[in-house]
Amino acid sequence: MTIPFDLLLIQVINGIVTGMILALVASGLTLIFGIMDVVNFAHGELFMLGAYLGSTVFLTTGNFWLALGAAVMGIGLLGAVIQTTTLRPLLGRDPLTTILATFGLSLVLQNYALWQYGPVPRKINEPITGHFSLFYLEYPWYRLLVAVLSAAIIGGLWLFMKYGKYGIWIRATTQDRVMAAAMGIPVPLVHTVVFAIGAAMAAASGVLFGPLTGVNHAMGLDFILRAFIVVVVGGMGNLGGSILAAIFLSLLEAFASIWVSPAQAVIVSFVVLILTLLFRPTGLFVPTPK
Amino acid sequence: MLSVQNVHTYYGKSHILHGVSIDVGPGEVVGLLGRNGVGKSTTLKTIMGLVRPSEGTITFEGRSVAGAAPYHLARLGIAYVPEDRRIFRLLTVLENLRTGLDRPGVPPERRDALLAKVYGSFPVLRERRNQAGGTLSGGEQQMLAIARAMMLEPKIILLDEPTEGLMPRMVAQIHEIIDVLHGDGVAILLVEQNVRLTLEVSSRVYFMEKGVVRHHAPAADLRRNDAVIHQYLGV
Amino acid sequence: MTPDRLPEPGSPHGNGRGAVRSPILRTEGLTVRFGGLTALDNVTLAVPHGEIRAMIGPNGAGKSTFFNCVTGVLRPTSGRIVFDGEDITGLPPHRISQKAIARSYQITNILPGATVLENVRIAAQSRHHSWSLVRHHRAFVDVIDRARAVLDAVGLGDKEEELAANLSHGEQRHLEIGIALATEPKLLCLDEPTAGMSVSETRATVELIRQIATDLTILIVEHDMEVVMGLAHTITVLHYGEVVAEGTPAEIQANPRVQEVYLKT
Amino acid sequence: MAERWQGEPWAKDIWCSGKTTRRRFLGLSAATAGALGATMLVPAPWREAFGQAKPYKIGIMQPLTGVAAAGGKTALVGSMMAVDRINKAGGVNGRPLEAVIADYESKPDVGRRKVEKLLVEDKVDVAEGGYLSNVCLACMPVFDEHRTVFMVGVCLDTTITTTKCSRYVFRPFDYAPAQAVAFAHYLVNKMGKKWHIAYLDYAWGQSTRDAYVEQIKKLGGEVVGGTGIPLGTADMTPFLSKVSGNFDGFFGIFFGANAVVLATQAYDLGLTRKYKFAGDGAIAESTHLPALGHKIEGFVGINRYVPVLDPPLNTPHHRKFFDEAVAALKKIDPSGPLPDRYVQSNFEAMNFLKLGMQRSGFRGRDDTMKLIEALEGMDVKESDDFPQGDKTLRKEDHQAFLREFIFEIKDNKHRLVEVIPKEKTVVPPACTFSKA
Amino acid sequence: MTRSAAGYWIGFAVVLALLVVAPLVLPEFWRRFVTEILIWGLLAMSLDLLIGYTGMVSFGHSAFFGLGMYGAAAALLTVRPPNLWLAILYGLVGAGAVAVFVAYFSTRLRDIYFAITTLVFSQIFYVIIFTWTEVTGGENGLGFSQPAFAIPGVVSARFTPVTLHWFVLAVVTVSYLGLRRITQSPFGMVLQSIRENEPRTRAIGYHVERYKIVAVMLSGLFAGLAGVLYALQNKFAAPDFVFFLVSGEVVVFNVMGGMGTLVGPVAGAAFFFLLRELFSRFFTEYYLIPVGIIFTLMVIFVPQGLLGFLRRRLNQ
Repeated sequence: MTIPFDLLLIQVINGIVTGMILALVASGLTLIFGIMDVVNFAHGELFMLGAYLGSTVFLTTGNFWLALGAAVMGIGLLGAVIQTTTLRPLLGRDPLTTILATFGLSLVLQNYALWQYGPVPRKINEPITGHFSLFYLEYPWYRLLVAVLSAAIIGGLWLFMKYGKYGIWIRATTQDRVMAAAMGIPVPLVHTVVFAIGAAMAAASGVLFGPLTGVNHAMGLDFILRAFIVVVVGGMGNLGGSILAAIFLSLLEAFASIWVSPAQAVIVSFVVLILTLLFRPTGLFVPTPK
Repeated sequence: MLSVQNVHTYYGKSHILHGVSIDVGPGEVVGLLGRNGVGKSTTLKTIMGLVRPSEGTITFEGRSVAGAAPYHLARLGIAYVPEDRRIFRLLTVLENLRTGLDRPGVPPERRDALLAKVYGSFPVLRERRNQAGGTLSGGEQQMLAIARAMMLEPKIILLDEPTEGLMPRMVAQIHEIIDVLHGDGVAILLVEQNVRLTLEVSSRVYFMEKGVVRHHAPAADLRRNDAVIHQYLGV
Repeated sequence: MTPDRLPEPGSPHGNGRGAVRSPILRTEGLTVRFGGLTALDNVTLAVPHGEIRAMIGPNGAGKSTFFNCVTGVLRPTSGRIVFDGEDITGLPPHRISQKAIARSYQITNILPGATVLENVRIAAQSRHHSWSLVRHHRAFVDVIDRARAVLDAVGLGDKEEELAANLSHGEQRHLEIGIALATEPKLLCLDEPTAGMSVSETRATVELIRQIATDLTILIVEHDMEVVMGLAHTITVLHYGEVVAEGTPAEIQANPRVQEVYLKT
Repeated sequence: MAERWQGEPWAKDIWCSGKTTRRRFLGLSAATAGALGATMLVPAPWREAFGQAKPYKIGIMQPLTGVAAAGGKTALVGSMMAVDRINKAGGVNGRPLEAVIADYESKPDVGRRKVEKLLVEDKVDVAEGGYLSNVCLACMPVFDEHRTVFMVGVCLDTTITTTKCSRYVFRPFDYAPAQAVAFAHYLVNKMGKKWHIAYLDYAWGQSTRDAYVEQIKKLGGEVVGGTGIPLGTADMTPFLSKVSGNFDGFFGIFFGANAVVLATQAYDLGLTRKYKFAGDGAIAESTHLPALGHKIEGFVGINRYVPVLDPPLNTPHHRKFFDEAVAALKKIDPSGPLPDRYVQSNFEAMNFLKLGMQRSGFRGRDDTMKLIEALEGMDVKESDDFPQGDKTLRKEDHQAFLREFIFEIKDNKHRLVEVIPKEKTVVPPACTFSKA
Repeated sequence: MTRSAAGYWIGFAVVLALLVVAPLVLPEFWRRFVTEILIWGLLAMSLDLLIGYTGMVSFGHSAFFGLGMYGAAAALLTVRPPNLWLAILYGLVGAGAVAVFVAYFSTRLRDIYFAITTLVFSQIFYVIIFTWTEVTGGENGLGFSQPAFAIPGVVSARFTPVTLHWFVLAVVTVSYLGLRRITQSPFGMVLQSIRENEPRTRAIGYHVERYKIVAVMLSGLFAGLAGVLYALQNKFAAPDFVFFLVSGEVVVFNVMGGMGTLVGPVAGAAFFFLLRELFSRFFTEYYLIPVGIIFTLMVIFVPQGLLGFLRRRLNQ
């Protein structure tokens, strides 16, 4: 079989773009898990609500960046409310209960969106509309912008986590909640803030993704399973691992789709996940700790 | 300043502390000796709010603090250096220090001064400030743990076996730092296995056995007469 | 150096039961390293049949590591463990258990949600009928009889219907020993059996261990010197993963090196 | 990875101070629940009393929650418009219609249960609705069992009136084979000979693809490639990037949110500018146009209904329907979408039932056979009841044939290109009813 | 027999009697509703063997349930005339084969990793079934006719809703008694010991992995049986039942009803079904919002599940 080099290159770009958005969703998820042991089943709904909020702001102002900012703030706030009302009472309980509680929340949020926004899919226009030619395709600049923006947001998070005062608090809490508290870090507040950040990142990816797919009430569902897979393959709670895993899995699926049918391409990523779990249960991209 | 009265603590069903009473005055260094597993570490954890006492009172500067959240106690001026050090392994040395330094209400000059002071006491930490905590040697980790506690500018430090597993040279350094802290007027509640060190730095010593304080004496007396020590610690 | 030419360190003192017996447990050059840290350094020892052997040493001396190697939780970096003439190095815990080595844990490690009888019964059952799916477990009278016998032996005969979680700490520690005993071991490894006990509970436990030792070999790690001195036939002192002394309680008490290790003076 | 701190027994007690108190929490939730409840209990406008006459109970099943909720809600608008209109006009045989609505959460097992509830508990006289083909298929045996007529409002799968047809089930709108027959000549003769088909890779997409492949070939065209895309693929670009080569037109078989994704991303990759873009009309459903914007410009599709008021749809019947539908849709979606084929087919399905009930003198479920006989072969004319146009409900397979509209999207609006009369859409029946 | 045991059997007999009489007195819809709850209850009960007794949370039970369903479909579509017992056999073989496969890999992992592995396996089966239209009917699933209840030479009768209910009730009751006995057998004791304390169980000489594999297989078989019953009642099989959200619902039944009680999950299923059914009658479109709120509140305030909650109340 000849290797279609043009297609190969296109799929590299596709894999990276899809991977970066996925990484943005997954990094919120993994941040929340890493710090609170909360498997947030409602993450897809926060993604969806972010897109809706973005589309509403976009509709009234016509400004993409304003929409992005409003969605991030609004959903971040919602995240803080959800954390304090629903998840804080569950702290220290089996992670299973957090899955179930957030499952209940996802029911509420999804149906709320349907009720509030109605059945017609919404739109957010991309801020740049041009394209460049890539072999036989015209490739939209916006897709690259999405990748860059996702990278920038993740990078911003990384910088915040690396150098920011609260970033250090968060990382300290991730590693050792008890010692962090003993060092005077207000751990409950850190939890709320982290959940808010995770929710805000979901919202940001929702807005960024909006122009690519339109906005509808079920868009979270398509994303959430893939995001979970990414989080597991990357190592639960491992931010860097999630990013690498998101790109890795997206590239894998993009390449697989060259040779096998799309459905089989999906199975490929499932199989990778199972192999990862069996042989590197802490994730593909971290050394197994002693 | 710190007063623990008749504290009982359980881990689940097992009764660990059977009524412990300890007092530490301002700026005083107090030793807590006893064999493994008699409840010394639990006493410190109970004071720090990491375990909730089922009975008894703990007051700090006249304020009742039994059952308060640990981060609250830390802000009040109690610092804790746990037995296994529990430094943040993936954070760099500087970041470890910043967990205690980045409190609200610490002006930049004060921060710099605090850092400079710690770096002065532990030059090795300055050298390694950008290295991950987990890569430090045991002794360096111990220094980091103490330095990190100092960042809180505490009024009292709870030190849990700081010399455990350290080389003699390091032990000497710990000794020095305790003296420095003492000189600064910081009170210390020291849990140790190293009897000699404890006697040298402490003004008073408590002996624990099976979850209760069995004996209590000025360190000076014990230095003269080691019968008590052999009774509670020897083979 | 071939294993059989190794000198057997220490001399088995029988506490009045004197005769020299063949070792039931032997380790040869047992070494465990975690990264750069050597937790056990070339530990060679032999425990004769029927002995109560205590291992002491300050924190971090390697006692628990030694225990974990013998009971299969850890695989040694090098060296061999021979039990009853058979090389058991690196076998998984359930295989070790089936070779008749049982252990109790430093932190109470029972089935908290089950009754006392059930805790012991499940251990007794591990030797018989454990794959039976169809009959009620109460139908296996032999297992229950064995469990009751063990409970009587550890003094919990009247508490069999209590939930294990509701026992006092001392009773839980006895149950812990009972679970180990119920697996019909030849070697019983006790990890700090009196940890966290009051003085009277400690005494009762010492008495219990002395009783069950009549037809068992016992390896015990303990900090309470009263317990160790009162129970052990032979004491091995570990420090930084190495054996620094071995001998009778009296010999150990007189050993200046041991005093040094203990008081760090 | 977070340290496994829960393992430490003393960690359990630490976190008491930050807890939300139970009372505060309950207060908050009660307030939220109250607010939600109040808005939801507002009585629906159509549940009004209607004299003393015993109403006909019409069971309506739609997916109002879950993945297909968007479509289900517009479909419901069509049904309820018809019910309201019928009731305002004095009902059927002097009796009002009472709609009993069941939401099946987009799941077949729930659908099955809800249909049983409609038939057994609510004792509805007839049923209408559908939307998801798999749910329609799962429920068809229940209608057989309870001998009740089910007028499908939306269910696309071909087999409903072919291999799995039922005496009790009617489909008063088109299906893929008819659309393919109607559309193929335009595709091949006016757009291009060589086609690449992208389709949703599951039963409906596959069978529709087969229908088009067959018709295009029959007319001398050629299908040079196919790209199946799994249902619910959030980002189709990796699959669409493979679409290349020498062909004239790119044909899409998608519906709902998937269609929006396809059209957006095919445009983004330049496919719909490089190739002619055609497909199932569901891609450019009027409810999708706001979300698609300029990206759907130039799309050529076929549909049984397009919301235009140009000839031949410039009839007073259609204008009336159009205005009413716009008003009704505004109520469920503030963005005010134009009616789509789901509104239309459910509206007409209900009117077919009305007509059947009138003609057969239907009094209740005991008269089901009479109703079936009245509906079989029923010919209806363009009217207020059937604003879409004339249609025939074929006796042999209960499949309707109606005129089809080939349209193009221009300035984000439908523009009629060609109208295919219903006679030109007919495909032979392929159904044998089991003995009822 | 102790007093509590007598009480148990009296309670059991009363509930059983009520369920036997139910189809005769209930209106038709509720009759079928009860039958369906029993089937979902069996599925939930099968999962309880893992969640409640072994401490393993499986999110892959939809695969076993679905394969049982498709197994039955295979028998009912290929063999003429459709044979009830063959349907059960095929269903069990289908679910069992999948269970062995899944168990072999997933039991090497613990906690959330086990849960995710089982979830991913069920998604693999879902994708295969969903896209392999020629064999499985794809999204539309498979429809088939109900076999008659026939014991050669003894009886042969078509199922009516009432007799089907009794048949389902019989199968579920026997399964319940079987599962109950399994949980009380020495083997079941080992499972509970694993749940309580896995390392300790290993240390007293049990090959824990092997027990887990058998537990997953048994659980899968009962889940498959539930799938067969569902196919019998509803005469269709659909890929939706293999989708992971179904597994999620079954976990929900367990948690809501009370894990480790076998009866609890059935109560959980009944509660959840009733809750949805009743709310859907009041709020036609948005009933999932109050359902979601009630559900979340229950997770927070009734962590021990309905049965645990009732038990605590009764003990007070």
